[in-house]
Amino acid sequence: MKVYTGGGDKGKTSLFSGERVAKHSLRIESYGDLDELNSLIGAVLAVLPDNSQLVARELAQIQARLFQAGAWLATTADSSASQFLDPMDESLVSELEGAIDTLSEELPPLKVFILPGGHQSAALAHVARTVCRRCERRASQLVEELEAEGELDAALSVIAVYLNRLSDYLFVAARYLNKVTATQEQAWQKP
Amino acid sequence: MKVYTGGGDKGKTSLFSGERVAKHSLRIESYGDLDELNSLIGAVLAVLPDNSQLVARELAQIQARLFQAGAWLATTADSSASQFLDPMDESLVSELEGAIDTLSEELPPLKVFILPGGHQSAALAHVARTVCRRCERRASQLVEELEAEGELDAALSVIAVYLNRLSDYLFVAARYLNKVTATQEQAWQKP
Amino acid sequence: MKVYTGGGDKGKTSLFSGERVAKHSLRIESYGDLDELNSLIGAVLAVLPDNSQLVARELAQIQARLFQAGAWLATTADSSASQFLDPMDESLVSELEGAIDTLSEELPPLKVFILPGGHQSAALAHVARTVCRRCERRASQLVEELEAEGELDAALSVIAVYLNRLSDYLFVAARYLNKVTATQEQAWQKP
Amino acid sequence: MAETLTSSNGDHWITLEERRQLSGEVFELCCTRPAGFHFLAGQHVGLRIGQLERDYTIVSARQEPRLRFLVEQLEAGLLSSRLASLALGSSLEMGPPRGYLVERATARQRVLVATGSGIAPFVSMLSSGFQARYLLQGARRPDQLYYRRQVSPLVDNYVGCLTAPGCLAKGKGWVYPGQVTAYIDQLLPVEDYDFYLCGKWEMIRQATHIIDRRFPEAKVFSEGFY
Ligand code: B12
Ligand code: B12
Ligand code: B12
Ligand SMILES: C[C@H]1O[C@@H](n2cnc3c(N)ncnc32)[C@H](O)[C@@H]1O
Ligand SMILES: C[C@H]1O[C@@H](n2cnc3c(N)ncnc32)[C@H](O)[C@@H]1O
Ligand SMILES: C[C@H]1O[C@@H](n2cnc3c(N)ncnc32)[C@H](O)[C@@H]1O
Ligand SMILES: [Mg+2]
Ligand SMILES: [Mg+2]
Ligand SMILES: [Mg+2]
Repeated sequence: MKVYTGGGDKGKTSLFSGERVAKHSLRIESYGDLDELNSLIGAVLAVLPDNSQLVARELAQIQARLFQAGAWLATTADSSASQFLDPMDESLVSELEGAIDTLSEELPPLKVFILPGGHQSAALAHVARTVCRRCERRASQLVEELEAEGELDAALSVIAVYLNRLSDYLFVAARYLNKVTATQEQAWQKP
Repeated sequence: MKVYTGGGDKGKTSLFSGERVAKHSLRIESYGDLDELNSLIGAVLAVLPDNSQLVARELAQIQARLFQAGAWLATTADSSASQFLDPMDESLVSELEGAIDTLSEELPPLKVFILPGGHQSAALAHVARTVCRRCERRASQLVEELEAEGELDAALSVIAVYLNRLSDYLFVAARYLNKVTATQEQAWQKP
Repeated sequence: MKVYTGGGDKGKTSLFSGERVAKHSLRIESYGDLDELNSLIGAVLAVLPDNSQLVARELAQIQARLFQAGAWLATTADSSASQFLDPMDESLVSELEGAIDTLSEELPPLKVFILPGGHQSAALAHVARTVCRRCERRASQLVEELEAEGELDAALSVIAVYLNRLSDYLFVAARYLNKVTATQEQAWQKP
Repeated sequence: MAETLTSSNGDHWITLEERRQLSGEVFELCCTRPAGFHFLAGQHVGLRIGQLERDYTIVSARQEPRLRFLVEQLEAGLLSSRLASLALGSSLEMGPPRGYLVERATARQRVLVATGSGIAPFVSMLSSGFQARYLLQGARRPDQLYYRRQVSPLVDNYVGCLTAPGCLAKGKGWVYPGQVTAYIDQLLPVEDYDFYLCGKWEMIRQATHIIDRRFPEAKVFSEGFY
């Protein structure tokens, strides 16, 4: 079973809705970065401590949601392809907010910046957090561009909000992973 | 012997062919990202399981190829500097296709997306895969820009194809690393 | 106390100096990437070998400096907010140069490229190095843009130089980490 | 939609009722259609005997009472050789319908391109009422243009692209001596199209690159195999 098809060797590729677009077009950038984020979450999962099954389940669920989001990013508004996709609605955002609230309850309140790092899983969660914020920047740019052209699908606005919340989830998860591994968190000290 | 020269402190830097260009010019972006990919492959190598010497050798070979590609990206078309460079021809692409085919034979066929992750080496191979695809997007943009200006060196088109194939190699390598470490691969399940 | 405020759900966010800007604006890109670099340094720290306390201290210091830099990037020139910020001056650059020189003395001189990798901490230091260079490219672009508009704060030029030197520090640190872990460094061999 | 077509449409047992040889290496299986089984024209299902499983495209129309599948007997194909000899009346396990090479709403004309057993989804689509401007069917010899008689009247323009030497069949206006890709490159008039491609990935790769050059605004839907 081969994985390479060669169809993209000349710099264009296909959306799920069929259009041929440049590989460096904004949609492809957007879901390409989402794929990077998804892979980084996989890297967090690979080094997760045993006593964090809750986070393990949540991260796996988030990976599935990112594929759902990726499929929407690969589909132009009003395309008949969207009938095949699972809806992206605000409930996905509340799902994340619930998870943030639950983890936050375990953590001391924070009024300063913390140096990203600590346990390896926490350190990688911080990397994932910042890549998530990069995804959010691309999504925000795509939303702006599509809105200007009157081609914005509502699913994409939800994705942007989801990514905003996801970066907060990853921040809280990083702190939580340090807590359950008894790793001291370091506040940013000015010089 | 100092590694810092200060020559780039004002935002410009040199190509191998001598031109001074902005650090945020597209060529520099392209080989800067390639350097990131190369480093991520180093990170995969650092956590590779013992029973994957074949992949170890292939990744080291790929690292060398990426330097070869980087040198071409640092050289403008028709520059006399290109005489110092090793040719970038289609045989490099076939080299990779052979490697993909060999690894694929060990793997069950796939008809769905898989959640990136698993063994730490596989998880990082997925991260490398997505950074490789980012490199491909930059290369595709550079090729388009240079083509429009009639300044495209054939080596660059080969690099774009090489990167397309490399991301497929890294996908297959990730699956293979999970297999040899007896790590279960997870298919994407829709909600 | 919730970490999510929702204030950025519609694609705009606030600078420290108060302006509301698009999330994909160049300033936000710049400190977003800096945050990614900071997190990657956290990942290096998480896997640092025991016998490299010097590097551990330096990296923690660098993390603090990156927050200092981030605050400046979040502040427009001549804004009254800058009075709250610690100055960014050339002494930060010399601080790094000193660190580079000290580590370099422990290392054999180099006249070739080395394959990024080796010990896990060295491999991640290389990844951090390349992300640092990405930050430098964004900073260089921001400096150019602000200069053209006559809105360049001197702190930002120092940040660009700091990042240039930081990538050299991370290169030397990667080599050093391989040395103290007795990991052989591999020179790039042409095909 | 995604729901009704896959997850809630789980595994079924079907019975082999008839086998029809279409050429030396290709045959059609006719099976019972389970009550309540829905699919979109162009989709495929996994057929299983014991541990062996492979995907086969449904060639029957959506409204047909039986399910028909196109099977190419591959030299190394364990399942296809089992299917070639399976006794009539035997049961087979069938998975849910999958795949997106199906009708997509459009204002544009459609061009369908198939090589070899890649004709299967288009047989189902055309006989289910799908409208298309062109069907380019590629094969080496005329006897490998499976379902040609059934589908050629269902499209505006049918072209059989034959690659074996000496296939310049006299007087047959629908024959083009050459590959489907050459036809797209040289003869297909420039208009607004959506392309549906099915066949080996190598054909899809070449066709896609030609489409990118000649029809840069076109949408391309493809389903490939090796
Ligand atoms: C968008 C997209 C992506 C996105 C994200 C998808 C998402 N939902 O987030 C990203 C960038 C992550 C991606 C990555 C990859 N993709 Co992709 N992707 C697509 C695309 C354009 C649409 C898929 C989709 O979202 N469908 C919507 C959902 C709802 O459909 P679905 O029911 O899950 O069904 C899909 C899967 O079953 C998948 N699928 C079917 N067969 C195979 C085989 C393989 C090997 C894989 C990985 C997937 C796959 O395709 C179905 C239909 O779209 C298709 C091409 C197309 N135009 O359809 C290629 C496509 C499926 N991808 C492909 C490949 C090769 C990959 C990568 C291996 C590339 C790489 N080297 O990194 C990875 C695999 C990632 C993984 N973790 O498994 C190939 C598969 C080729 C093959 N052998 O069949 C396709 C067909 C493109 C092509 N022509 O080359 N992809
Ligand atoms: C393109 C380029 C890169 C590219 C990629 C190169 C590639 N092939 O993929 C990337 C972005 C990866 C890169 C990275 C670095 N580079 Co560089 N790079 C260059 C450049 C522009 C051309 C090199 C090249 O490709 N030559 C073509 C090949 C075929 O030549 P070669 O036979 O292999 O010979 C080269 C090497 O031997 C190398 N070299 C010679 N002495 C030294 C010393 C050191 C310390 C290093 C690392 C390399 C090196 O330069 C030779 C001639 O170009 C040169 C400057 C120039 N204009 O020549 C700088 C240059 C070689 N790089 C330099 C530096 C410092 C680095 C980095 C350490 C920067 C950093 N902090 O990350 C890293 C090291 C990476 C590594 N893994 O070793 C310095 C070396 C300074 C010195 N002390 O001699 C140079 C001279 C630029 C400068 N003036 O500052 N680089
Ligand atoms: C620039 C900025 C960043 C930059 C970098 C800052 C730097 N110096 O490098 C980056 C991108 C790294 C960043 C990241 C984050 N930030 Co921020 N950031 C800001 C911003 C715009 C200015 C902060 C600053 O640099 N102040 C200058 C320095 C000198 O001030 P300071 O004396 O250190 O005091 C600051 C800290 O104490 C901090 N702070 C106060 N309370 C809290 C609470 C929390 C939870 C955190 C993390 C920080 C924090 O804000 C103070 C005043 O600015 C403020 C909003 C604003 N307009 O002020 C948000 C802000 C502080 N950030 C916020 C958040 C949520 C985060 C992240 C958690 C987001 C995420 N999911 O990744 C991370 C945390 C990173 C970490 N390691 O701790 C929130 C805090 C909300 C709250 N509950 O109070 C704010 C208020 C924005 C907002 N309205 O949502 N941020
Ligand atoms: C915490 C601070 O980070 C900035 N901010 C908000 N969203 C992003 C993003 N996607 N990427 C980088 N920075 C961001 C804002 O300035 C916010 O106040
Ligand atoms: C698997 C899918 O990923 C998309 N695709 C193809 N090349 C790239 C790239 N370099 N980066 C991100 N996405 C890409 C296409 O849509 C393809 O079909
Ligand atoms: C070592 C070589 O890397 C290139 N170079 C200099 N600065 C950067 C950067 N920030 N990112 C990527 N490449 C860079 C120049 O060509 C230099 O000579
Ligand atoms: Mg936010
Ligand atoms: Mg590809
Ligand atoms: Mg430099």
